[in-house]
Amino acid sequence: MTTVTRSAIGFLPRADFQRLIDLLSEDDRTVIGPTVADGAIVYGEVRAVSDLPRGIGAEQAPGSYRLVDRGNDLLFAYTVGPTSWKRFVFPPTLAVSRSHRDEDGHVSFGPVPKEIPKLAFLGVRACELAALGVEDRVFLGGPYTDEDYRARRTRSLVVAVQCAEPAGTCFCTSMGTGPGVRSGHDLLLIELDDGFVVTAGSPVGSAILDQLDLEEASADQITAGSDQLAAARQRIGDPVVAAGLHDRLMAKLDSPRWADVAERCLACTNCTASCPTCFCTSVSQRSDLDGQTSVTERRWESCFTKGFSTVALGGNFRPRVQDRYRQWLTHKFATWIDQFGTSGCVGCGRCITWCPVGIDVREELNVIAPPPQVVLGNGKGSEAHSPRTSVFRVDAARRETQDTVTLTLSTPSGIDWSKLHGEFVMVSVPAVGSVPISISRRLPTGMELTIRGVGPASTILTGLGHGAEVGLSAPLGRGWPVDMAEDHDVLIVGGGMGLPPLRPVVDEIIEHRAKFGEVRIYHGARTPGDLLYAEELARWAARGDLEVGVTVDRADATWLGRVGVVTHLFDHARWDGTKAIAFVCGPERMIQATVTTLALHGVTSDRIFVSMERHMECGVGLCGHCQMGPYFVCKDGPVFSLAQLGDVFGREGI
Amino acid sequence: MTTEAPPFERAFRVEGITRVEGEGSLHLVVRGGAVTEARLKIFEAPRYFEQLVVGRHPDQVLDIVARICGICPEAYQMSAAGAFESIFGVDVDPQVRALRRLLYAGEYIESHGLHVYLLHAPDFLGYASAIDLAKDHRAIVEQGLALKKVGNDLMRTVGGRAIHPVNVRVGGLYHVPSRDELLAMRPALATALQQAKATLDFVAQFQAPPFERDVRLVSLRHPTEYPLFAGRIVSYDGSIDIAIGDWRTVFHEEHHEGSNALHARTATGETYQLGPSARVSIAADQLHPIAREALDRTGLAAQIARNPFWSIAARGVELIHYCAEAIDIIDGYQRPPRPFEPWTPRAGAAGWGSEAPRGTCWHHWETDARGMVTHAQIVPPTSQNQGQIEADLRDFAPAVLGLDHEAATRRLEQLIRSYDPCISCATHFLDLTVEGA
Amino acid sequence: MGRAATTPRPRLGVVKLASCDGCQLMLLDLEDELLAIAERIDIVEFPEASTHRSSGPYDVVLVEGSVSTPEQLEQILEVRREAKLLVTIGACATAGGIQAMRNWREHDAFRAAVYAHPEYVDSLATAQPVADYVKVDAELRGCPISAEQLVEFVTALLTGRRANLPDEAVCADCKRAGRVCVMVARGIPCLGPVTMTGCGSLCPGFDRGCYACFGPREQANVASLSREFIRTGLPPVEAGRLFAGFTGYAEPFRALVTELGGVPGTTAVPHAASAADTAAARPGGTR
Amino acid sequence: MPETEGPDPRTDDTASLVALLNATWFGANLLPETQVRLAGLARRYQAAAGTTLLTEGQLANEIGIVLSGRVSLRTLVPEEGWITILTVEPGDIFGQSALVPPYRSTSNVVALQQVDVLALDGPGLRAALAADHDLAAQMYPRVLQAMARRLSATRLQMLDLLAR
Repeated sequence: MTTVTRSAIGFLPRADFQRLIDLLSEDDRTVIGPTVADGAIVYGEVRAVSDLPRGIGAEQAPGSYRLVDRGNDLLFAYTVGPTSWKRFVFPPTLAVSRSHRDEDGHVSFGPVPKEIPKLAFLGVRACELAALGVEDRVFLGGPYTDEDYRARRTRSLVVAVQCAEPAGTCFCTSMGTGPGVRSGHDLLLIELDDGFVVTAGSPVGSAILDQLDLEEASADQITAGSDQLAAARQRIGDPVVAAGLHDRLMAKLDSPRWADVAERCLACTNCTASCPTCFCTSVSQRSDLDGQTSVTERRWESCFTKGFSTVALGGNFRPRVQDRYRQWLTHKFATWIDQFGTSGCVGCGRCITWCPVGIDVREELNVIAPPPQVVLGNGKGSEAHSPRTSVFRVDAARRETQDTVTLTLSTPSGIDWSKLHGEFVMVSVPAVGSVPISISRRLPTGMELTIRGVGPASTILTGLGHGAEVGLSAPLGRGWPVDMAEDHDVLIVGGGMGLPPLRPVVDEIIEHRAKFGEVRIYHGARTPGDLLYAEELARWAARGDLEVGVTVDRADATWLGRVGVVTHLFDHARWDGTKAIAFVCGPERMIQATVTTLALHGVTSDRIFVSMERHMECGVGLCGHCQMGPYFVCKDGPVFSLAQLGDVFGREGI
Repeated sequence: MTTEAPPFERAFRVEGITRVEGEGSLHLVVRGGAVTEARLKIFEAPRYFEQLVVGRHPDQVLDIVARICGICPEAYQMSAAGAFESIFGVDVDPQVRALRRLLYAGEYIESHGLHVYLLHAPDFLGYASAIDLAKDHRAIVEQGLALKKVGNDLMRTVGGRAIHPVNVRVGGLYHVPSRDELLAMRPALATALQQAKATLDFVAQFQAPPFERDVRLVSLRHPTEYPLFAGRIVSYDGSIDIAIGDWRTVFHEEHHEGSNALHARTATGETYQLGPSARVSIAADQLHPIAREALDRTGLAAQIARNPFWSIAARGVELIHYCAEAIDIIDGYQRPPRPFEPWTPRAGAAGWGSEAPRGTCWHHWETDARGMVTHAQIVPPTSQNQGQIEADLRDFAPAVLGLDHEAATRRLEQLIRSYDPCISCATHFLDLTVEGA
Repeated sequence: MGRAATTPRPRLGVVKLASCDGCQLMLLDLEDELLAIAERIDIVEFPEASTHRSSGPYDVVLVEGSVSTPEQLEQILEVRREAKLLVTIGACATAGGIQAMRNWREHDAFRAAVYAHPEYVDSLATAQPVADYVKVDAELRGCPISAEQLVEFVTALLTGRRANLPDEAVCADCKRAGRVCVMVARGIPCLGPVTMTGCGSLCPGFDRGCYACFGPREQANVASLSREFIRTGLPPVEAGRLFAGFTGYAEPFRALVTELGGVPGTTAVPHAASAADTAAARPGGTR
Repeated sequence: MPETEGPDPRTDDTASLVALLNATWFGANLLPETQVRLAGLARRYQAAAGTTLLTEGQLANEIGIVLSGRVSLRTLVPEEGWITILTVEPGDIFGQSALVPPYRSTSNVVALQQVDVLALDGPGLRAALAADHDLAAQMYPRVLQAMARRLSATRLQMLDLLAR
């Protein structure tokens, strides 16, 4: 191969295009590019020029796509079709891990070994390059990263082709992602009538360009290329008024238009699946009949499905289609920027074309709020970091109430678990799956988890006995900012199962009691039989330096303690809340009531911390389920200050 | 239960004939050792298909009639498709027609595999079910399941799924598989062919109760192919030879009390037998050479024509035939240019039939100018066999009245099962009552 | 959790009402798992497969078919008493099935149209899903049910976890499978967007529109979808008939069928039905 | 009406009654003349744990202000027996049925501990409220506040949030 770098801008005659395909195919790399199948241009394997859609284009409009034969020789005279490159770097279904339980009940967890193919993406448009950049931020931006994505992405070559044929649904110009290719490619092709102007965008690309050994492109050819681009830009125009979209959109959470869209929206998930950046996933278990060997499979999921926002006990935070559409649109165009510093939309128009009823996001945006110009990052990856599952042993199982059990778990690993931050862990049981459980006590050798048997999974957990094994992730999420409470009075309010997550706070305060002012612990249970940590509460009260109040919602005549909701414990309290920090955990509605009463005592929203419940699937902000406005409850929470939540707190369908 | 009574006047009651698809009962009256009355009572809930399809588009009809029977959906789809195509004057592309035969072959392999191994063999070997049979002879049952699976896979490949396939439309198919997709089936079919041969050898050793009788065997017959969904309606004795659409000129349906199925008879009120025994007898010369050779080797051809119990051997022969034909079709397959011939609706009427694994399934359809259905008549195979089953029970019962209760019952059930009654189609048997008078 | 080894085998029964047998046949079609399942589950009642008959009590009963005769009504009430877990399988049991299309019509006329001696035929005026009469603990949908879901259900039963059954549209499976939308790219009417998946988006994979074997998904927006069908050329009556299929008696399909006049068993001619409309009405046709 | 028990530290001179009133959430910060007016209608009594102070359906002749100890409001639930739906803590009131027709208690009021109660005579208070609008203007907001707090608490209990 030649070592001299030839022309930086080469010209590849149409007749020689096969040479490029052959070069790309070297050292068994598979070339993926446009092919005609089932009435559309889809990305499939390309071995020869004849596989490419010569002269075929596509007419696109909201809810409609039709192939047209333009009768010319152009190979790339089409606009993006139904497939996006997402499919190749982020497969629709993927076996992510494997678990096993042997005859003696020993469990093991491990990755599923897989072959990552070497691919060359041929015909990537500017909007699609931008989409890959967005995915880079999502999956490699950290703190947690998706190693499967990283592997597929780094093993792929990107050959971009300048867009000359925008469709009626394109709006890359408005989103600032196209039609011109700027970066992120290895090679760039500009298709002219008689051939291709070729430039390199990376060392790998340059090497290929050298091997192609091309004649220098003429000035006319280069000009033709830029005229082509200008024409495309003009055809697209600027369909959406730019500027201030993030803020405008977030200010329109109560727009009547949401209900109007919902009346048309089928919630069929086609928009999210066609979108080149939507990344939400769900996992499910496949196991043999006895559940001895099981595989955890991850698959594309959508915020438009009911299950997406359903929590363990069946409650659903986005019951209406209008809630789901609002989640999608505000995430894509606003909160995505809060999360990843870039818009989630690249203006490719797929969600418009492939909506069966032709809902046009451009129109909806312009009605609800006009969008801003967004800056796209080139998604630098952070250090590889994925939550690992360690095997823990049940040292003790203490029954707290009829349906609630506290498990003491330990693992021989050298780590001092009590030093690890994080509020909850993902507990994995082979063939059953993972459930998020708050840590109820930190121990050097592991932790205690207090679990109420509600669903099948948690019932299995409460049934575990001494010696049983489960898989545990490292502690995840942001916990209670106990350090902030130093030199303050502390109010700890736990309703029902809201107490266990607060127990580590009490432990920490007791350990450094002197650092804190007056400390009050209020626990409300459903009935006397549902009171958690009964002896422990008594011990705390006996110390004399902690005020402990307990109440139940209803009781029989044998109960001599308080009856009433948890606020009943401090309705008439005389203490002054202006110097206090409050930690509140329990059902959302109970938190609201508590917050109101706390306010009456002078506790301001910046000093009230609450723990939010949402559907958690991955626990590390990569599956998208637990979003609440701009936050991922699993990684930005579950503990938030009330001030931080703002008007997202207590809002319907968020 | 009177033990004193001499055998020929014993009265006994049986609860339930199983391993057939559905519910119904048989009522036998025995006088002086002779059965004076045998009436099939059908309990299967009526589903009014002939009315449900009125006003429907023919392509919707093909999906609907498949639901008449989960065991032989193709029989209903192919009969209806044939009728509509003759009304609208559509000629199906030869390769597409071959794919239809391939799909139907899958149904035969599945249905016969199911019946021979899971439903009928336990009778001959004295087990209550294939699951019990598997406890002693797991390999045998596994061979049956393997055959079934190949049939199902074939239906999945060509039809989309094994139960209620989605690929048949008027004029052809919705989707034609690639040659590679079909070739992928070939190795499994080659194995299945060997297993089918083994199956015939296996059942040929069974002891069939001696029950020879003269019966009118009826099936389709086609000049160049083994009868499936084209040809003429003929009888083995040569007395019947009519166009496929002319069923009504020789046969008619009667509605009997206590039955939700209409029974068919010849114009002169005679019963007749449909199914594998009839086809193997009538179209022996059109069997695939491999199947023909296997049949000859058993030397059962004559018995199959006269003894209903030997239908199990006829099924073995057809298993071989359709495995072999499927392989031939795949080897000769070229993907057709388009999956279906377009057609224009017109008003008209036509009858058509196809050979379900258990016998001729005959339809008559009428459409209006928009091609929408205005009237339908659907004559399932089991309701045509019903009369013959009753007649056989009448003739066969005396021979078992001497046996003890259990054995007699098993024999009577076995006789009914040898017709592979698909009762969802017609309706289902169960409770068998035999009483002395 | 490997419980099957320790706990006694659950007693399973299979019961049939008005149906085609296809769903219980699916149990026999699990060629690879059937014998293994039979070792872990005690199949005590399965007339289609075994001569052994057994009355309850059962741990699990799979019920196929819709309730359409007085006998079946008595039968299902009895089964409910005998079953710890009553599971309806298939479109007939969960939605009434195709025979429920008769529920729009006057029953005696229907009966007379099919039988020479309607007085011999005993049937209820309507064919109803099982849940209209007794409490149903779980359902497997489909016409027929999906083998994968059946195995998943059995596995979940044996391992004590919750079965993974989808609650999303057929579209989700189409997109994962990389199928091109037949509605958007070819103008073929497709019920996928309002239908619960489970079939693996079978029909679009065979170049035709979905006809809702698995029935309506939660919040199925049939109003919007049928409006689109009509907007793109389908006569309202034909649009209605697309929904009047194997799960057409399930809401919200039922209400739409009534509204659009696609009531089955009639030859109602839609207003302004041109030849073009008729061609468009062809489920497999293009418009 | 429960009998006053044991050696009664009866202190019904107006001054000490006013002092007691002032020490409660209900009675604190009322105008002096109002407090005197109420003191005139008040009697103080103690009752041992388990004593039934008011009976569901019976006439409620007094409004009680809990000075110390805990009082439970109970109602009879078939098959469950007497269920406590709320406890009244020091400073709060019970028996406000004495203000609204038909002046009958809506639940059983039972002392859970030895309690010290300041009781206002019902008929007398009603007459006073009718005659003295200043008194009414100061009294009713407190009664309403107590009622409102109980109503919202009852709603939350009804939602049975902690069941999940």
